[in-house]
Amino acid sequence: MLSEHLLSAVVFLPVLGGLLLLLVPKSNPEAAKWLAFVVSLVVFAVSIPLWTRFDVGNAGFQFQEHAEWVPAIGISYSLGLDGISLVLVLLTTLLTPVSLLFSVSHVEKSVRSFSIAFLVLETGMLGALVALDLALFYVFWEVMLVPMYFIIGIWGGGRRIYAAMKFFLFTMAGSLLMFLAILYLAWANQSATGAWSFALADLTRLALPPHIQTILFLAFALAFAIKVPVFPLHTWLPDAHTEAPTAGSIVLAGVLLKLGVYGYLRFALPLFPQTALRFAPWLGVLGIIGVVYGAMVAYAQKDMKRLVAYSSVSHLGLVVVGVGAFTATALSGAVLQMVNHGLSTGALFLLVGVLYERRHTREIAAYGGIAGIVPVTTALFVIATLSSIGLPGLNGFVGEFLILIGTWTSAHRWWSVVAATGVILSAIYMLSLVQRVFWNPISHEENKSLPEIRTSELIAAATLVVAMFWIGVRPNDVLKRVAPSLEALRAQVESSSGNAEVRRP
Amino acid sequence: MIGTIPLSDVLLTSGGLFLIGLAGALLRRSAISIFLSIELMMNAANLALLGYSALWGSYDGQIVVFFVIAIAAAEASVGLAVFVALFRHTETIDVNEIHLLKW
Amino acid sequence: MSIPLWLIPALPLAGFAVCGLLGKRLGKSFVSAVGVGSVGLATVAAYARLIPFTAGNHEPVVERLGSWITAGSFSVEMAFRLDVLSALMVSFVTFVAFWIHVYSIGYMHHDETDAGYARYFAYLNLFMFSMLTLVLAQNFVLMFVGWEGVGLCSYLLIGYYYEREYAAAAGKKAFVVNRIGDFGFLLGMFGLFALFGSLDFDRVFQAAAADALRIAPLLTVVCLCLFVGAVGKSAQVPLYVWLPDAMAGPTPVSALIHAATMVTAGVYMVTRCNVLFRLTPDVMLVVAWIGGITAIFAASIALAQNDIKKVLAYSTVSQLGYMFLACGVGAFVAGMFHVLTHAFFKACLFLGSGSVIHAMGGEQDMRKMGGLKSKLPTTYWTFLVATLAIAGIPPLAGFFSKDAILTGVFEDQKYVLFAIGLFTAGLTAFYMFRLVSLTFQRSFRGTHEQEHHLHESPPSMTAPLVILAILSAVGGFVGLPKLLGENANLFARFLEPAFPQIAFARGAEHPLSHAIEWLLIGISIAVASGGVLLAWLWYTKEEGRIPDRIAQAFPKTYALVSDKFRVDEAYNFLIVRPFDWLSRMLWKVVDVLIIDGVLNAGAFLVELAGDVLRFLQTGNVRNYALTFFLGVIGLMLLVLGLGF
Amino acid sequence: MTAVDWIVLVLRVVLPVLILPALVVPLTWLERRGAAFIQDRPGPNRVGPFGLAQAIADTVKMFTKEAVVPGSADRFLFLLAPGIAMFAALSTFAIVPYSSTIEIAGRQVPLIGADIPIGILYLFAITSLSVYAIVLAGWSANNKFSFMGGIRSSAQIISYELAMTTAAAGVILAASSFRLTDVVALQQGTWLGVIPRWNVLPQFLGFVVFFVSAFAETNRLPFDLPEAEAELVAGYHTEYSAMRFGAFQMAEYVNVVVASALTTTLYFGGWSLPGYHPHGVVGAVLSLAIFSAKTFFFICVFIWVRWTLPRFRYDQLMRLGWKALLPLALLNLLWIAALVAWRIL
Amino acid sequence: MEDSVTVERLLFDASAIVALLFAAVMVLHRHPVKSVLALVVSFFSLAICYVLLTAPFIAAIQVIVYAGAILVLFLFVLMLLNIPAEEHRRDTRPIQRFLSGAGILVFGAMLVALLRDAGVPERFTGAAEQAPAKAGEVLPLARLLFSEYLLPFEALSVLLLAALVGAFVLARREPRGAGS
Repeated sequence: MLSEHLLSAVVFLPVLGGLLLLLVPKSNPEAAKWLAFVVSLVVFAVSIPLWTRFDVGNAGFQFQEHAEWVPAIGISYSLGLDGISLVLVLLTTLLTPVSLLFSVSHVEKSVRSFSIAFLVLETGMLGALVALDLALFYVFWEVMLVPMYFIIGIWGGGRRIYAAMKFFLFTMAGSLLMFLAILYLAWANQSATGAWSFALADLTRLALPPHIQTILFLAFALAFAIKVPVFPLHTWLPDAHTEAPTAGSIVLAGVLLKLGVYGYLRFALPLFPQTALRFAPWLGVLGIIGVVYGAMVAYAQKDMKRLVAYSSVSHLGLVVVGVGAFTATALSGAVLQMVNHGLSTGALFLLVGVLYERRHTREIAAYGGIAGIVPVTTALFVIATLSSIGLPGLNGFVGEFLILIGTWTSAHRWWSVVAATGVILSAIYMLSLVQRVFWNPISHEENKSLPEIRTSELIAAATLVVAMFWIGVRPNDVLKRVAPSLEALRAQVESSSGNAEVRRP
Repeated sequence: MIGTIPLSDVLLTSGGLFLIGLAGALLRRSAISIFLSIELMMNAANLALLGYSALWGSYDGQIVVFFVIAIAAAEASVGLAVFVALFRHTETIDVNEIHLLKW
Repeated sequence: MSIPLWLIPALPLAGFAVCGLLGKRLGKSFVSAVGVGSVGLATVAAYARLIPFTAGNHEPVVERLGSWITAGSFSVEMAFRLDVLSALMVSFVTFVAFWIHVYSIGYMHHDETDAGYARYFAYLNLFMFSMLTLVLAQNFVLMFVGWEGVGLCSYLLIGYYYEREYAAAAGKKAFVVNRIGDFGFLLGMFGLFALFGSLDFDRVFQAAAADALRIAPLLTVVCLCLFVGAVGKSAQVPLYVWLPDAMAGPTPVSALIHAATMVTAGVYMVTRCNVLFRLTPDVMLVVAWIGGITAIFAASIALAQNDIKKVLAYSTVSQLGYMFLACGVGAFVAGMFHVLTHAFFKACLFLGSGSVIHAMGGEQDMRKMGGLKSKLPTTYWTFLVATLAIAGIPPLAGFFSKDAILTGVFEDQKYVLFAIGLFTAGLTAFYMFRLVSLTFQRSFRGTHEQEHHLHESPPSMTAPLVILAILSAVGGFVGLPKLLGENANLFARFLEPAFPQIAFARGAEHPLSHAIEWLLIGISIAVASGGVLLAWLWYTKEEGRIPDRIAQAFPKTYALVSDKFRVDEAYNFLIVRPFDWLSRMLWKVVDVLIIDGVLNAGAFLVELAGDVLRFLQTGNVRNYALTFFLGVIGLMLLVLGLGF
Repeated sequence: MTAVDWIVLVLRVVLPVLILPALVVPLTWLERRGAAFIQDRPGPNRVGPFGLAQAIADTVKMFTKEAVVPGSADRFLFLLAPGIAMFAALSTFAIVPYSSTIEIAGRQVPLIGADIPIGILYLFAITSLSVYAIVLAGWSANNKFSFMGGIRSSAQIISYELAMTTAAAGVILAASSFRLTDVVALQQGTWLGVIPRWNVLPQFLGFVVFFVSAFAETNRLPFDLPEAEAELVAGYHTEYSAMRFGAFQMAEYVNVVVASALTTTLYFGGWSLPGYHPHGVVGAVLSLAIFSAKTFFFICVFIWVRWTLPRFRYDQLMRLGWKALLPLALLNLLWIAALVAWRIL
Repeated sequence: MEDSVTVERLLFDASAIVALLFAAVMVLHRHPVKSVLALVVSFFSLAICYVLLTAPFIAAIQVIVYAGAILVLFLFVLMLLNIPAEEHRRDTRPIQRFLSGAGILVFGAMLVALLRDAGVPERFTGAAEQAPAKAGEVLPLARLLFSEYLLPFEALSVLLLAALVGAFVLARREPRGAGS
């Protein structure tokens, strides 16, 4: 049964686990924590076949499942997995246990609810990644939103309510527009073919007048841009990240942000090729603004988490540039960079969390010189830092390099010139963070007795580090799975739009 | 035995009851009376339903009425419970006096 | 092909893994065994490959381990290359590195915890891995891996004493400045890829040589970018600022990374790309001038430094300038030659200074030293040899390489640069001997207890000194000038395959007459010995009265020089501070004030509306009922009106 | 309206309506004699043979006494209440098949007030109305004792009505009809030739619940709290006198009769007997006799119980109703449902 | 529609009129108990109407549930809380009265209008006549209820349960200390 319903299994196992958690008495938080962790591990285990059995070189959707859901208006429960979603799914199923493992030793308040929320969140993310029906996608998209809202709002830090609100409103604003657009598409399809359908494949065939396309595209793009987040829409992110509990930040940065880009690739591009290509330059420009802006603002931060959060803005800006450039190389780089960012930023948040849980402050100034006291933490943090500033041999480099070189070969060479400054800027802000936190003389007495990283935390972090090295050394394992789907995507977009620019090498 | 009652009578009655109930619901100040009026309106509706179900010799109308009555029962129990609770706090059931949800 | 090339870098990597992961538990002796052993093995492996290579015809060997990154049109391989250039580099890198590792055992032994000791050797091994990768790479990307790797290691090793703020800061500075260079390097690579669709050395160079004219303008830009990379890595003006600060690291590190090997990577890269550079004369000119300016600039700063390591650092910068000068005038061979010799004597000098600092208990200020030759004889003599070598006194190694460079410049008719070079040579001789006399000659000026426990370093430290001293003495003979016979210059012959003849390439050589060559040699010897003599006079004989007087005569100038021309301050003022300010503005103004402001305004409007509308909420059920009812009527009227 | 119709009307409606109230007179006598017998004392034995006339005398007294209406009472409701009581009591009998079918002028006339399809529901409808009589009586008198009585008894009646209905539901289920005629028809014949197919056998539980609830419904001991002399004077009819009081009395006795009659019909085969097939007028008379006999038996049981058992306390009463009878009734219902499902019934 | 005045019609109209009358009484009477009682009568006569409309089952339910349970419940509450008659007080918001009145008038007018041009069939016709025997039978109703309307039926039972619990929770006095 698993074999042909693998995707459903992966998507819904977490929620089932959540139900299972309901049986755990509130009085026994430990059990809840561990059970949740085990569940997420199982999910990961189940998701591994997706990777191994994935037919490399097949651009189409695999492990497809299809069932009527609301036949009356043609909503169907159809799942499918291609290279792009594959890597992100694996990333999700990897990051969730990591976050939960970290939380095991750090969540006290109503643990059970936390674990459940987290598992529901996982289902939401996975579902959104494999849904091939816009309605279904939208459902998962929102499912994702709610638990995160609670995770931030309940288990968050000082200004959690504000942050949660901001996060919710931003995302909601975008996704509602998208929802309208989806409905319009379905309606248009119905009036064109006479049959109701929300299936991506059907809606892609739709030929819409340009101005309509533009409007709908903007609706989609806005939703995704907010999620990414693209430059002027990013201000929810620092607050959300800063206030969210560590596990929340990890997943938020690791997966949720990616769904913006993913959505753009999976839906916005195929649905509105011409418009998408027409707006690609704007996208790229916003991207490079994001790269530089995010980096510079990150440099000004006094709060570790905020700094990392802004670095996310910068990194994802780079991803957006790659998407905007739309050459095969750049796209592969972008997808890979999503994974990289998930790993490196995830690890950074995790380690910041480790420090936070010990000192209960995220003020950079409150640390300094702790390298000698917590060498292991330091080592891990430095590795994560290096991966995030794209040091060759670690994962970050490959993604950055591909995006930049791919962009250079696109129509917008100067983008990659500007975006490449990110290489310098990231070094500046990350290293000054490392220096101010780990190097320098010890400035605070309480730091002298800082406890070293726990085993559970160590395992969690180490997993990510291993992944970083793996991708850094053997990026092709990922790339070869992604490439065909991207090629197909480009072919599709180009064929349906007479745009020559994208045909450059 | 039927077949001789014109539907118009039924509908007129039902309409009349409904209006009366409406008037009660809108004009009375005692929560109980308002409640009663609402019940009355329901019955008016029931009457119309039964009239039609008799007209078409189908039982669906009756079933709907059946449901309506059951729901009315549920509503009454809860509603009255609310009044009791309310009355304990504010020694009145005059809805003009009860506006806790005011801005 | 017994030993695969990838094994050479892999061995130190393994060493790094072991030391880094288990070092703390296993204790110093084990760590030194692994740390030094891995490098030793690497050296052995390297020579096991080099000897047959040099013996055979010097055909480049390329070993491909399959694709590394493949995406769209872009693809790059894991491939290593052994040709004359990389052979040369590997030979001395492994050799010098090995002895410096040995030296480190003694140097680091007592003043470090087990953890710190392990960390040190882990870093060193990691550095070796990166450096060897850099050198052996077959394509730019893999080279870049090493390139960044060595940068990382220098960052880590400079910041080795992380609890000292200046060390940490210096490390960061080094990395960031290097990154600026790498930025150039990256763009260069992009350009190359855009031009040739590949980053493999062979393909790129062949393609470039093939249709040089078509790509000339673009290529110029590309080469400039690449050169920026070199400037960053090899600490040339204007990016040299990190190297002096880099002295915050342990002395052996300065010797290995910041003198012998890493900093020469830039020169190596330029030489590696000589095909491209030779196709772009404008860039060559830039290279030459940057080199020249750096040489004299750094040398002049070195004159007024009192920190022994700072002097050596600036001299390194200046020597690197020499090498680029050489490359710039097309005398790549001379450049590489100087790289080689410089590796020997500068490493020796740093190690010597290390031994001195070691003996002085961490003291680095030369004004507090003096008269150490009796106390540290071995150090003194080796140091003296190396100094003579760098000063360019025949027949020591430095003389030949420096002479080759000057000759090259002269050949290229860059007379101004020649003058600069010559003058720099003089300066070099002068400040090096100032260093020697301040440190070893005259009388001891330090405190009593310092004097009390002055002692010669352990053999693990002196042995490398001796060996390197010998090499800096005799190392030059591999590259005797031509006029001692056509085949006298083995070095040049060995390197020939690295410089293929290309059409359109500039430079039909103007062979100089022997007379002029002898003349040049004479001049350079004169200048060098002049410098030496002057230094001896002023500092040993006169005990530094004259310089003091000069300093008093021109206080401003002296201050300026001893403050390194206040370049750091300038950068700080022009770049760093504005950057800080701008980033804070972006955050506080754009993010908080503008973007969030707009949003909050929207929120405020909504709230306002709510405040007004909520008065509809009378709380009176009857009102609600009525409203509801009226609504119903409205709807019904609507329906009836529309006549459904 | 032909003559036949008139006869039918008389047989089916008039007779019962006339006879039932009349029954009250002998019943009171019976009650008092029974009480006396149980308490081992003579009881009324002066007036007429065995004091049979005593009942008549009482009736006369009832009619001739002065009827007082308290000044503070709500006159209209005060007068209305006994009327409702009577009305409810009498109209319940309408759906009890008191005898087998007879043939008059070629027409099958089942001897029953009205053989309506929802017989039992009608019954419950009426009983639920009878609550008003008590409530109003209690409230209108504007006397705290009667008020308390009113509240109590209405609460009691509603609670036990639940149990009663549920118990009866078992019978309905078995007969798969609300018609009491069907119920009787169901109970004709025997199992294994000897055991009568009376409902009491398969659903004894139901019978118990039904019968006990019947006591509560009729406000008789041990459930006569509404008129618990000790605490409430005479409960809801404290203020009533003369015939209005009589009306309540009458209603009570009529209710007793009806309850017995119902028990008979629902659980003891009504007018039928195993192996007895009535035809013609004779048969009808016989059936009536059988029916009356069964009913009389239960009436006696009523009286017997009244004079033997002590009174419950109010909370006990309620607990019994909600926590014992209702669950039992449900159990019974399930059990019957099972039987029906398995085609055993 | 003044032809063939039959017994049923007479009965119907009579009880309808009674129902209307007492409904009016219910609304107009200031004393809550009286209102309730008036409503009882009204409902009872409605029940009669139902019988005449061949819905005896519903009629019975009507009496049992409405008259027998719901309204008794009302009476209880009234008596328990001992709520006095609504005393005369001029409404603070005459607008409420005015609008309500107007609205009701308009509404009534619309109802009449609808009744007139909705083309109400003069007599009951068709199905009802064809199956007079079936009329008022409970079995088919039950069949329908437990086949087609099973789901709503079950849902209803849940609703009732919820109402039960809700009522209990609401009306229960909070134990000491746990004051609201």
